[in-house]
Amino acid sequence: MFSHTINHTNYVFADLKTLMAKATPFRSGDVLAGVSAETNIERVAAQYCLADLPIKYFLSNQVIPYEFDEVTRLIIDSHDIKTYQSISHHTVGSLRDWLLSDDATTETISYLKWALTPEMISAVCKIMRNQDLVLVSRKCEVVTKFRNTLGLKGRFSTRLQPNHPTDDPKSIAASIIDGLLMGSGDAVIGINPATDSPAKTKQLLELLNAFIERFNIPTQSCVLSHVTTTLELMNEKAPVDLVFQSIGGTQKTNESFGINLQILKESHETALSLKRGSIGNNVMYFETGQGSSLSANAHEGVDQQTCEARAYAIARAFDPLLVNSVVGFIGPEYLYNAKQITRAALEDHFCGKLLGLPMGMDICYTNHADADQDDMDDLLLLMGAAGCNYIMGVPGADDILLNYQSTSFHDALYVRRVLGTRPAPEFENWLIQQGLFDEHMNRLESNQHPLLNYIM
Amino acid sequence: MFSHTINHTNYVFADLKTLMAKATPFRSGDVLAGVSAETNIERVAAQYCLADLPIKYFLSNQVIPYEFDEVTRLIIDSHDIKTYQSISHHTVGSLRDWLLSDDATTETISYLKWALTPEMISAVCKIMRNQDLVLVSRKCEVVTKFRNTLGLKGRFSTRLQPNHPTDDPKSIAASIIDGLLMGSGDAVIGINPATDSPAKTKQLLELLNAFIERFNIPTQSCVLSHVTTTLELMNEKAPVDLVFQSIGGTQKTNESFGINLQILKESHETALSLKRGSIGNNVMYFETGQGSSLSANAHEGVDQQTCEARAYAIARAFDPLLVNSVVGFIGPEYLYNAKQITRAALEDHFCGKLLGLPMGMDICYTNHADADQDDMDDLLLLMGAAGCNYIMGVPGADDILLNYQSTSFHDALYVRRVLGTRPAPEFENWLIQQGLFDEHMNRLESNQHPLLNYIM
Amino acid sequence: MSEHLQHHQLSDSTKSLRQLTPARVASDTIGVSLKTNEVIQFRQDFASTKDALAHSLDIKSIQEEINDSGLDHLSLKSRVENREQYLLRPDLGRILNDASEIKLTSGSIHSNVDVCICVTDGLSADAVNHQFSNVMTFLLPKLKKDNISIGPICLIENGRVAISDQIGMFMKAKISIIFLGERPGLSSPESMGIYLTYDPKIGNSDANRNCISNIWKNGLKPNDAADILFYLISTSLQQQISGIALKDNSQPITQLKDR
Amino acid sequence: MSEHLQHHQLSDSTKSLRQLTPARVASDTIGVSLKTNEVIQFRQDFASTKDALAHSLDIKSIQEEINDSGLDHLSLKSRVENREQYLLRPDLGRILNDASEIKLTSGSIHSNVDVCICVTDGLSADAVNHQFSNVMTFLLPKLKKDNISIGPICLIENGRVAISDQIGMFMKAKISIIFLGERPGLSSPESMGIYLTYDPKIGNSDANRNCISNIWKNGLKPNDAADILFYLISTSLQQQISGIALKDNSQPITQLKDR
Ligand code: B12
Ligand code: B12
Repeated sequence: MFSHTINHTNYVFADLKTLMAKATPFRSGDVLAGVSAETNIERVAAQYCLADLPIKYFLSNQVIPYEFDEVTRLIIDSHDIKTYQSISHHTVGSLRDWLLSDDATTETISYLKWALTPEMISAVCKIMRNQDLVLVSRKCEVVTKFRNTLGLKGRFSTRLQPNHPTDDPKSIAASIIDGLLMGSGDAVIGINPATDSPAKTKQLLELLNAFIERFNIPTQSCVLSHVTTTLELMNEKAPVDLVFQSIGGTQKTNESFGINLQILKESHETALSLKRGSIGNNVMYFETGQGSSLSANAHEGVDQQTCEARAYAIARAFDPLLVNSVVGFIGPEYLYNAKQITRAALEDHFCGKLLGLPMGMDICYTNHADADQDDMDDLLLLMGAAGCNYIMGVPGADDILLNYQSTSFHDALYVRRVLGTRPAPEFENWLIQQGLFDEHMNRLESNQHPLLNYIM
Repeated sequence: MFSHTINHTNYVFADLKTLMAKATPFRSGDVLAGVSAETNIERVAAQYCLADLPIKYFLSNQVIPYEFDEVTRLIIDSHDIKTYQSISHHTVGSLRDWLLSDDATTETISYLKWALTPEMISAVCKIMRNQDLVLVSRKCEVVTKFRNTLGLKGRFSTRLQPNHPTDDPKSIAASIIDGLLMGSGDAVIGINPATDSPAKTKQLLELLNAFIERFNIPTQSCVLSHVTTTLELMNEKAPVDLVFQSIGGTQKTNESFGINLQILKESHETALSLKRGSIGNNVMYFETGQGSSLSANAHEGVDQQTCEARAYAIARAFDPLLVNSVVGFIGPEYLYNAKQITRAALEDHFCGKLLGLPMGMDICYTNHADADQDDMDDLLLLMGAAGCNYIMGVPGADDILLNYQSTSFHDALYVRRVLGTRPAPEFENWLIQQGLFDEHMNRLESNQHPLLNYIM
Repeated sequence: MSEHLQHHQLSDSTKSLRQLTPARVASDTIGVSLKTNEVIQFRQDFASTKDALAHSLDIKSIQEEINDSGLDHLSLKSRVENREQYLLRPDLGRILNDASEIKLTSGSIHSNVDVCICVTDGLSADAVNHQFSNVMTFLLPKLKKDNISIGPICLIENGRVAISDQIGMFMKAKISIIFLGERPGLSSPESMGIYLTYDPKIGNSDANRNCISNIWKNGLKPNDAADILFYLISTSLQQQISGIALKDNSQPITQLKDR
Repeated sequence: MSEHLQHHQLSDSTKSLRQLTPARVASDTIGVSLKTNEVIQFRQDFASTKDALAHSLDIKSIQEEINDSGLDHLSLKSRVENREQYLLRPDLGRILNDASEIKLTSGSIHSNVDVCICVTDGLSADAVNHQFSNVMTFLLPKLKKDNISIGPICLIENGRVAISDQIGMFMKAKISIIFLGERPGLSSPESMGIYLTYDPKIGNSDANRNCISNIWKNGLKPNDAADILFYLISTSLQQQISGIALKDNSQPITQLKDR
């Protein structure tokens, strides 16, 4: 039990998960779950309590019991107690202060990867200002490799997302070509398939593979089917670069997604065995997003930001090439408006990076949320400044399959221009070689590029 | 009359000011004024019309008649018709496109200063995305000088704002010292006086003057009284560096502020005659802000963003050292929430810069608006990226006289760190000489600094 | 003008990408930005899509179409009271309100069927208004041919996918199917999805369901949707499963034509 | 630790700045950021200030205090109907509602006075609840001594500064004065302002007014406020002006003591 008094009112918090939830900045999902603070003053009281909490408390107290949940077990069993000694004296508040100090460098922070648990970082995150989240995140550098090098400082990559409502190969190719001409696609060329048909999925994988080989593009492909479909196709020798899966922060969430750690392990091992990466072995791609646990009625009374951070514990167990939150994707019942989406994006990126993940962000909103393009423009720049590894590249920002607005090819060029960042080095070289961009990453005339002949 | 048809509905706009108002992104002030578009589709229709409008239309059609308003007269009479020829072929939409093109450089844009009218730029602004406003603004460089050089690219300055509710000299000095130790104050050390007493105002001017001389600080001071008080004090030989005044975009607004162009001219000339600047002669400091015209019932049916841009025509007529919008200061009846404040800040900065002004921004909100510190953190970074000349430096972001939250000394350091910007060069040298900062602009131990002995 | 590409005057070959996909490819570009026309067009589409969110089920027409195909129907409501609440309370959209529950459990309902068919507005009533009957036209003859029994069509206001669990359970159906409007996209404000659950009961998770998505003008055609749905229904009834264990193998593996 | 300052352990001398001003100087700092305690304390103050916005006028107490000083009062309302509307519709806060207008123009009101005194919640009812009577205690004897006549005190709900124009005009007063709560600051949620207008009438602008601001605990003291206000009233009556032509010359020029 925790308590704090403000103006003669004593605020009491029954347990850790309640304290964490009540300390969280306001968002619709926590209200829906009935775990949100009832007043701003109550929220402040919870933040005071949380700031004073020694982080060692998180090692002996779980928001979801160890016996009950395999994600909790993964978190505890993978905790590096030895490295942890150097920070064991901290409270949540002093850990925040340390992260903001100049002692916390790219190196010292990454050294702590396995000493930090999702809940510790989630707690720190809750008391941070937006500017703190940017300032600390940008210190982190998480580099991963498959056919190129992603996540280096000063680099800003994109997943080319050429979705089509019937997975029509020609249409998809048209979007890919447009994206490549605009310098998009170094993180991955990744299709969300409309279909659940293994046959059609295989066809898409072959299309992507042929394309990448034909133009010798230093990038990787992915079809974002359910992991069980991908596993089946890997066994059938389909050209799978990356295994995709949506994951959540509780065992029950993952069950609702039809997965568990064992399935992920199996697919990870199978993908590794294909040895398709040329310069690295990061073969997994995970997506997450605040609200998925609550949506599946699988949040166990834990607030959505903490659930989200717990999902990162799963991700990091499989050395992924790419991880991104789909922050504004799921809907207004979890993040109501641009303010909540913006905050959550900064939180998710921060927590992911601190836990050692190559975090990207699907900067986005749905049409039933209270947000628009101007809001995304703003968030875009914040994420760029925070050192986000990659964003999405969707033609004109309008995903005609998934029915939401993400970032466009142009948006990535905008961020690169304003912040002086560049694509992954191998991809940058390719763009220059192909005559698509000059050395200053200015676009060149591309009307005659052979890519355009591919489907005409 | 203008009209545009969308889905078989024909939208009609009676005149230029109606068209401008209806094309403006949604904000509470325009609703209050009854000039806002009624639906988003109507807003889109207005934007289509406005985009197609040749900019020459603005030379023969005024939102407020020439005969009726001295601001309109100033705008028309100061228009540089010769330089204008190079852009006379543009529509509002193609002018936007040109500004975003690589042909529009720092030089080509600044060359157009007097060829552009506030209404032209305001119209362009209305159809721009937030990212466009950042992208174009950051191309501009408007440099001004008094005792230091402000507005250079890569520089980011602050007005130190040490207000106190009774203008207590010791308290004000304490805030100034704290600010200087934190590297704040290169744009100006500027006090808003609680009092309207000329005597007390003079006392404040002398305090600031003594302080700046004693520590040989390459900066300037200002007491933000009404211009008539400052004029009186200049005639009484008070040490006035900069003349301050709030200005608005219509003659009637300025009358409600108790000023007109003649008063400004007189005070400008008097201030010039004092010859107190060491390296330059920019002696005016203006503040503006969307909503002031409507608040004074002096908007003449013109939307608040256009009124704001018109105020910049006045500002540029007096070669100011500093101009800033007080964007979130006036209240929620004009800019309801963080979204509207953010948009308006980007707009005001853009319009000011395009019209050749050394724009800074009071990034702020009042407690009766729907905004908080996180929102300001976000806006802060956007303004930094947009190349804003300066922001405010208020102890802990909390102005205890003006009752609102602006940016803190820390906030400026945050922006400088994330974007790699620095204070004005002369001030930067001073900070290094004083041992307050090292060459990388990291703060040094300052407990023994003589500044601290000044009032102890 | 500088040598690099900024007034991106699209050649015919780049522009022709637009003929290949409804996606916003080959946009008019200036520097790194979209040109004015693209920006305003986007805002127009956005405004229209937002408006579409407020549309509601054309209950009368749908009922008539159901009657015309000789079927019964039931008009039901979830616990959601209005559209604003629908957005914030998915939990209420997943259960019937009391009146509807009574209606369904009154005993007079034809139950113990193979398939219970539900249809609800979801996030785009227009999707259902325009696509539901088209799919049914292709589906019904197939079901009839194979003697697959269905109950009355349940027409639900303000429902979510999972409400099909409760309805299917009350109706003692082997399979519950729900047609609903997906969240409206900028280019696809009228896209319908179909979800299928074997052994419908409260507490099922999405892992237990299959999904057919993107039924709209530029998406899946009604006959194709009906084919897949019929495949899933037959296979589900045969193998007594649904969800991740049941894959859409309605189509044979085809190869991309060689280039 | 690196050589430059980051764990900004404030020395006594820096910390002592805090004793000199209620401003948030000498904050606990780490790197370029505020330490945790400062950040949360700020949020607490913010939450309290937001709460204060919802407080309302303690009409009963104020009336009693007015009665105690032997004065009449009138209870009036602007056209604003609630606090949310107050924020968005300053225009409605500047005019009386019909009932109040009738009350004021009924003829039975003591008019043709020197000074009409108004008091309204403005943006901080607590400011007025706590500071109004204190200033009046110092002001009234001065007015009495100089035979300056005042009408009944007008107690207005949801008023803006300019409503004093209409009231003063109806009351045929030479000067109209209004006491009201300034927008609540984080450290100063109870700050009161006073605005004075000579020749009050609808259509006056702020250029016609004088202002005394920041009357609160750490701000201007009630007796000082009363002194300035009395100076402005006398001078205004004498010179028949107010606004920018009338400066606060109540205090002689003093010099900063030499250092
Ligand atoms: C939103 C969404 C999600 C959200 C759902 C959370 C939420 N609260 O809404 C999240 C991000 C968690 C999600 C996850 C997944 N999704 Co999804 N999702 C969608 C999307 C964009 C919109 C759905 C919608 O509008 N529903 C209508 C509303 C009114 O109803 P609802 O009751 O609120 O929504 C429920 C269903 O949509 C359901 N749901 C969401 N996705 C899926 C996928 C499957 C296979 C099933 C059975 C149910 C399901 O979750 C919601 C809550 O119960 C659709 C695309 C589209 N255009 O429709 C894809 C879509 C349905 N999803 C898809 C896929 C593949 C998945 C994943 C399997 C991906 C993966 N590899 O893990 C996962 C896991 C799904 C599961 N078994 O739970 C595919 C389905 C392909 C197919 N024909 O089977 C679609 C068509 C898009 C795509 N191609 O990626 N998804
Ligand atoms: C908001 C504000 C403004 C806004 C007013 C617009 C608006 N719609 O609110 C803007 C930015 C335009 C403004 C301008 C100026 N202001 Co001013 N303002 C304030 C502030 C911060 C809050 C006022 C408040 O809460 N009012 C209460 C609400 C509920 O009532 P309201 O009817 O909505 O508000 C009206 C008055 O506040 C009035 N008003 C605002 N400022 C001033 C100043 C004077 C001298 C007068 C007579 C009226 C006035 O404008 C509002 C609309 O009519 C106060 C500081 C404070 N702590 O109060 C300073 C304050 C009142 N302003 C001040 C000054 C000096 C000015 C300027 C003269 C500055 C300049 N050199 O031009 C100008 C011009 C004022 C004028 N004659 O019109 C001083 C007054 C000093 C004094 N004792 O005379 C104060 C105390 C702060 C300061 N030190 O700078 N201001």
